[in-house]
Amino acid sequence: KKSGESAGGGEELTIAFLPKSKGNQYFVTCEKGARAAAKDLGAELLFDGPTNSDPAKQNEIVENWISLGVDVIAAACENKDGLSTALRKAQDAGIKVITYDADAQNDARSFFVNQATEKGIGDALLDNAASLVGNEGEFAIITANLTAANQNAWIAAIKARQAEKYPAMKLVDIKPCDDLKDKAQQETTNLLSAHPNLKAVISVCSPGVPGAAEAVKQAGKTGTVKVVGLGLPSENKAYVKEGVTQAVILWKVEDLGYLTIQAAAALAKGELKPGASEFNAGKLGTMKIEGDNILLGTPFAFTKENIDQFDF
Amino acid sequence: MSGKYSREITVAGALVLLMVALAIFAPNFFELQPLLSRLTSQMPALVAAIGITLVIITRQIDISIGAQFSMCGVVAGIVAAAGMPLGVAVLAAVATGVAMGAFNGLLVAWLGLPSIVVTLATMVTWNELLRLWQQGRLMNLPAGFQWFGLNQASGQGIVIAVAVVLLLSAAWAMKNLAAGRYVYAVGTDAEAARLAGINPKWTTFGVFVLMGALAGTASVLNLVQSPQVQPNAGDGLELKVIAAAVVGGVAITGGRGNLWGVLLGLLLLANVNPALTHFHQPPYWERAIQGLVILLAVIADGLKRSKKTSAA
Amino acid sequence: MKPLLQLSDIRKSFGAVRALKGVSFELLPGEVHALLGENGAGKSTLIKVITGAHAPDEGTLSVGDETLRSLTPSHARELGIACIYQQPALFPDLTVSENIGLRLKKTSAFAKVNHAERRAKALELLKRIGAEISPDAEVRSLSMPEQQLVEIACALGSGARIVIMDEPTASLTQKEQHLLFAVVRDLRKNGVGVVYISHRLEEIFALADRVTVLRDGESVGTNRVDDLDEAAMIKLMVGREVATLYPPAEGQPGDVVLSLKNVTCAAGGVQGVNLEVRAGEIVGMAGLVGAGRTELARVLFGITPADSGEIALNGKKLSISNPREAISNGVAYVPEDRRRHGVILEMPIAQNITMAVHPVLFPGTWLRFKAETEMAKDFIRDLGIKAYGPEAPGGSLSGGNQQKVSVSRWLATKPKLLILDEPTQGVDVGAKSEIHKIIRGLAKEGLAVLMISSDLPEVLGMSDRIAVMRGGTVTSVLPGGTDAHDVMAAALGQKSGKEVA
Amino acid sequence: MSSAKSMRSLFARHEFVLLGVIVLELLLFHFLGRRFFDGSNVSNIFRHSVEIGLLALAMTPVILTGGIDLSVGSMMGLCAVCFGMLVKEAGMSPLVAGILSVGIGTLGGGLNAFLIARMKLPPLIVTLGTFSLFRGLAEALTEGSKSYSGFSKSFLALGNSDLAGIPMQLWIFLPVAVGIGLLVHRTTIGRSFRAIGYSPEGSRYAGIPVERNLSLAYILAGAVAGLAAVIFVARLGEARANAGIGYELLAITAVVLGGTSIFGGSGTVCGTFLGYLAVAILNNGLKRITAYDIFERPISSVSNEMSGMLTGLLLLVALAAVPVGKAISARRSRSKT
Ligand SMILES: Nc1ncnc2c1ncn2[C@@H]1O[C@H](COP(=O)(O)OP(=O)(O)OP(=O)(O)O)[C@@H](O)[C@H]1O
Ligand SMILES: Nc1ncnc2c1ncn2[C@@H]1O[C@H](COP(=O)(O)OP(=O)(O)OP(=O)(O)O)[C@@H](O)[C@H]1O
Ligand SMILES: [Mg+2]
Ligand SMILES: [Mg+2]
Repeated sequence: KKSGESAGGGEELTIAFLPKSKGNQYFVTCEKGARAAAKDLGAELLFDGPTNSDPAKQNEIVENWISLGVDVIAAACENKDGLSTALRKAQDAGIKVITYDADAQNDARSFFVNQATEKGIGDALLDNAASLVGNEGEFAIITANLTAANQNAWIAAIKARQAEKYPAMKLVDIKPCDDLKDKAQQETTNLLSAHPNLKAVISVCSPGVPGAAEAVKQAGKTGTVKVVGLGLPSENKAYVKEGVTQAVILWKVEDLGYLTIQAAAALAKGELKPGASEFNAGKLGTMKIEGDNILLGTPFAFTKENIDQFDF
Repeated sequence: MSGKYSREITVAGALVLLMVALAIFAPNFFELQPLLSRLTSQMPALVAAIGITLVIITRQIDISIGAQFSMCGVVAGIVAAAGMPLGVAVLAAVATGVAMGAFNGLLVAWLGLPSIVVTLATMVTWNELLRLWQQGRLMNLPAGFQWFGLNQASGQGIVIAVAVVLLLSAAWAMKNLAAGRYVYAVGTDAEAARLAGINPKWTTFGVFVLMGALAGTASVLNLVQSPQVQPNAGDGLELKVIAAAVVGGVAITGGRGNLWGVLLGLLLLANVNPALTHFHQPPYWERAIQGLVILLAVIADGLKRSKKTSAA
Repeated sequence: MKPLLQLSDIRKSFGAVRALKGVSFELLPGEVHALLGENGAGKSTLIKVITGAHAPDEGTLSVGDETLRSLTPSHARELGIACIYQQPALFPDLTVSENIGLRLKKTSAFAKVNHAERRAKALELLKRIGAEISPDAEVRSLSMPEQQLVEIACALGSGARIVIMDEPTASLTQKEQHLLFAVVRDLRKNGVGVVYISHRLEEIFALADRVTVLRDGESVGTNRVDDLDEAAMIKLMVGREVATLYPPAEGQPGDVVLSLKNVTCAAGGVQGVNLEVRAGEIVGMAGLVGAGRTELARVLFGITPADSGEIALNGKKLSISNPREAISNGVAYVPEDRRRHGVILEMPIAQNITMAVHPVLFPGTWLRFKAETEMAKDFIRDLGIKAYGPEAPGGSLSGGNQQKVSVSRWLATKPKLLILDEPTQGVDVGAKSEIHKIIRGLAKEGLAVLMISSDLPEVLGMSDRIAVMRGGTVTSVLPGGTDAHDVMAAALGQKSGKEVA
Repeated sequence: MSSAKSMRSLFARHEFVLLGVIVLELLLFHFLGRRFFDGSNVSNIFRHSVEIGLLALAMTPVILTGGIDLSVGSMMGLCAVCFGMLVKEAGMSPLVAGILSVGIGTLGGGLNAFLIARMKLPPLIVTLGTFSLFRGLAEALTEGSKSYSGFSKSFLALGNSDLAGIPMQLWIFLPVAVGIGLLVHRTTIGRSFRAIGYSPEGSRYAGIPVERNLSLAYILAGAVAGLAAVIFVARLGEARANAGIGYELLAITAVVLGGTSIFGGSGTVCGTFLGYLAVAILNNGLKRITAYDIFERPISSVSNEMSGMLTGLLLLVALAAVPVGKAISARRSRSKT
């Protein structure tokens, strides 16, 4: 079938790598890891993604790869249900599908390279915030868009965790920032005065963390209102060092890209089969598989003490 | 006389009403520091709104200003990151804006192309060029750039002062400078202006150039408000300021409007979102409310006009 | 004496229309030089060349010592040329003093405007011409004559050496006219050259020193006013005896087709109009500009529907609230502003001609191109429209032929009542008499015709009866043979004995 | 003079030039791209752009009347959300819900029509307002975050399967295209769109029902946006408030690129179709190019940015070509005499 003849014409494996969006340091870093893996494997890497929040663009790119006849697609899904439709089509065309970062529906892919479970991320964020505020008080969340699927999943996990473990904490508001740092800053400024008892801001999107931090800093509430969030060390270093942002939580993004490509290649070559419990991911060594989730490891909290050691 | 300023009075009334409601139900809105930050964060939009007001009074439109804003910000950021002094960065931003404005002006004034399509095309072109170039990375600015290297209070003071000075001098010039009157004359009737010895081409060109310069200035005022710049910082700015101008009573058919109305329109629209937050309402009504405000403003125009013609 | 202004062999065409075919002209200091010619003779075009609004295709201009191929408006102003245009070229959104200020001596673009000084200057100028207009009023709120006065103030204020006036009295009351004449004489005394355009011969006799007559884009000579009498002047203008110009009326008018009783439309300024038009009859409608004739036509055609009163067609009472209803009731209206309302210049003449008969010609909305072309060809032949074919766009035709297209559109609706508003405005002499023949022919076929015209000879020559409007109402209805003076007197609101019941 | 002929030949030339651009693109992508003419890729070109194509078609009458409709993309979002709610919450069949969505689009278009045709407000501002309003309503209805998925297979087939080797949505697109083409070029209504675009006052004086036909253009745009929303949901399998963001600008681009004057009056549906095709092919083809850009990145990995930028430039060139060409030919004829 199509997967037999690689798009390049030669024997080389063609791996297509789809980020949620391209204009974003997170996925740029992912791509770096992915390129390294492709080089190690001698595979061809196609990298393409939407430039803005057009939900149909991801489908378009996947379908383009289907007709191009790539061997394997590795995708991070902005629109979970939406992209699953296209990924199923890819599978029907004999293309192997793997997801990373943000999962599709189970039947639309073979494996999910899990940087951390939704629960894992939600728990880590809230646990961090809770410990900073002494397990009680009001907090608010900054998200990218109210429609963003995996951010909504994390928010759900945060809510569940709060109900279960931190009854004295209260989620007062959720604000979208359209993935714009400036908007996050304005939203946080409003939150700070609208909720004078606010103790913490949790940002589940990466531009939101520096945005929230800047607002807290300008309001003169450094230290009084804690900022935690998912973000890149490079974008938050200054705020973490100043003590505006207490913790930035993230996994090793470059490794995520690397691992994804390794897994995708193994899947395409038939080395990685459903039911496997571990596999060898090149320089990362042996990685654990739980069900159909390939685990990257637990998320990492960057703090004042360690943030200088990271350069992404 | 009161008829002449009826729009300003209506919008000011709505704004006052909103403020009174806030004062009663959410007095925290008026806490000094957040108020100041909120105000400062609207100053770039205000400066851009001065430009769009001139453009619309000339009976043109410029939807590329968001793209210009982003581009100028990135150029200034790069110049600053290269270690150049602040002044050079400002100059670079303004020069970039002037160049982009001159490009629009050339096509509109001398080739007689419709400004809406020209600026649609340049908007897309600049935005995509920027994405191609910057890939959406959040750019860290050198230390000492934020708040012009001063403390926050002085920085905010300068930002607000620059915007206010620009507003006042633009308002003064539009009323008292021959060139300012040319803008109104050309927007009212370009042919009559030509017969009166005014060169409509130079006037139109000049207004687009000024728009570019103001977009550049606005981007600098945005840049100094945080230690980072996002390459798509201007996304949606054009809609925001055009809406402010329309709500403020600037006639899309040219020749009518003043900056006080625009200032009020901007403040009204910009406070919808903070007000929702302070009333503890969900954020998803914001866009619908803004749409309604625009429609109400334009319907008010229509009713006023039909009353006038039936009275005549 | 050295001329202030000298034009030699100026030519100018607008597409196919040759507006000026080699005109020479000379203006001396301290003279009032009248420009005379029929509608469309090229007077306005000539002065637009002088003011720099149009660049001539050929020929040269000399102003003072400078000889030029063409001017720009600002250059003309620097040379001391000021103009009152026929269509006020004012800025409706700006105030009166602002409008005057913009036309005065040009300052640098970045100089400060002194509003107080401007206002004082405006006040002074308005006072000088005796206009009672507030300098702070927005021009859009002024009436047409008031706007005309502002134009005059603008021209006066610029301190020009050459002042051009294109039909300045067209919409003025007599009192305002006298003030204007005083201003003109004042200018002459100060050595200013005045170019004065008017259709009113008595004004020319009263004011002008010399007169240049334009006919069909050519100058037919310059004479001292004292050397000419009225008849000679008209002969120069039209090139033949007036009497033979108009086709004679024949037969007796039939039944009443249109009858108006107390028709009023506040929005249009039409008040209590009573009028009857019979089949086969041409009722000419005279009046000064702004008398409300066009407004009455717009009421009858449903563009600004009447508020009260009774409109009856063939004895049937009607309420006409939009043009479609007017059309389906057999009313047709050839509008005054041909370029804006009469013909869509960008569209082929075939499409222009069929535009008002869509529901009839294209039942079920489907276009039938063959039927359309056939219809267009018929009209092109019957009315003698000069065009290269039915697919020629309206804008490629000369004014007279455009007017024929406009008339064709309405004849296609097979109307009972045809309203013509300034049917020969801007139409050349040849086409004009053709249009007159067409109109008379239609009347002979039994059509009721209401013909609005500011061209007095036309009204006199064509009409079976003459209705005179003033201040939004029909003040008198005169019989066909009434002489010009009586019609004019009625239009101006002066008493006259010859009224018909 | 033969200015009619030269005008007509200009339009003929415009469409001809567009055709040339399209052929050039096809050749370029065939030689520089991978498996560009693969059957499934050719289907993809249409499948992925059909919604924009629909909006562009429906925008053509609006622009012909001298207006503009910025609200169609937001209308798509609103209709998509309503469709999802009707199917998933009210339990309607996709067919009924689809018809109702088109109905909602019609209503939204009716709001624009009322404000523009009846109240005579400027289209740019009215539709800027409804642009925000419709999107805002879509967001409010879903509280910003809800989305609807899990539609039946038979419905999803509308967006994802072929019939007789042709993508299913093309079977809807083509009749709509032909329908709008006939409406614009073969009926008195289309004739009146042009007349209104050239001269709204002149049209009124000619007894054309200006208000009615102007309304029709906006209502049609709304209805087609509703239809596009249903097709969009069928393709993605998910209905969310963010459907169709930015599509209004893409549609306007296609229309203007197709030679329709933004001032109204002149333009053809065929031109719009070609304009849309040129953009769709560009967007698809760049994804398949194997060459590298100046930053040493494979062009296929920056195809979206590239195609956006090239579309912008193409639009500028297409616009400037007319006046620049005129100026050059005027200069040439002047130097001859
Ligand atoms: N801008 C234009 N485009 C095309 N034709 C024009 C234009 N301006 C004038 N014309 C034509 O040129 C001819 C001369 O017009 P002009 O306005 O100079 O006449 P006029 O002598 O001033 O007539 P009137 O007494 O009616 O004012 C007319 O046939 C007119 O239709
Ligand atoms: N388009 C318009 N806008 C504003 N006022 C107008 C308009 N048309 C006419 N008027 C005003 O309405 C009044 C009646 O004008 P109308 O055109 O009916 O007069 P008329 O007798 O037909 O004169 P004309 O010889 O100019 O056709 C005038 O005072 C005029 O200033
Ligand atoms: Mg004239
Ligand atoms: Mg009239």
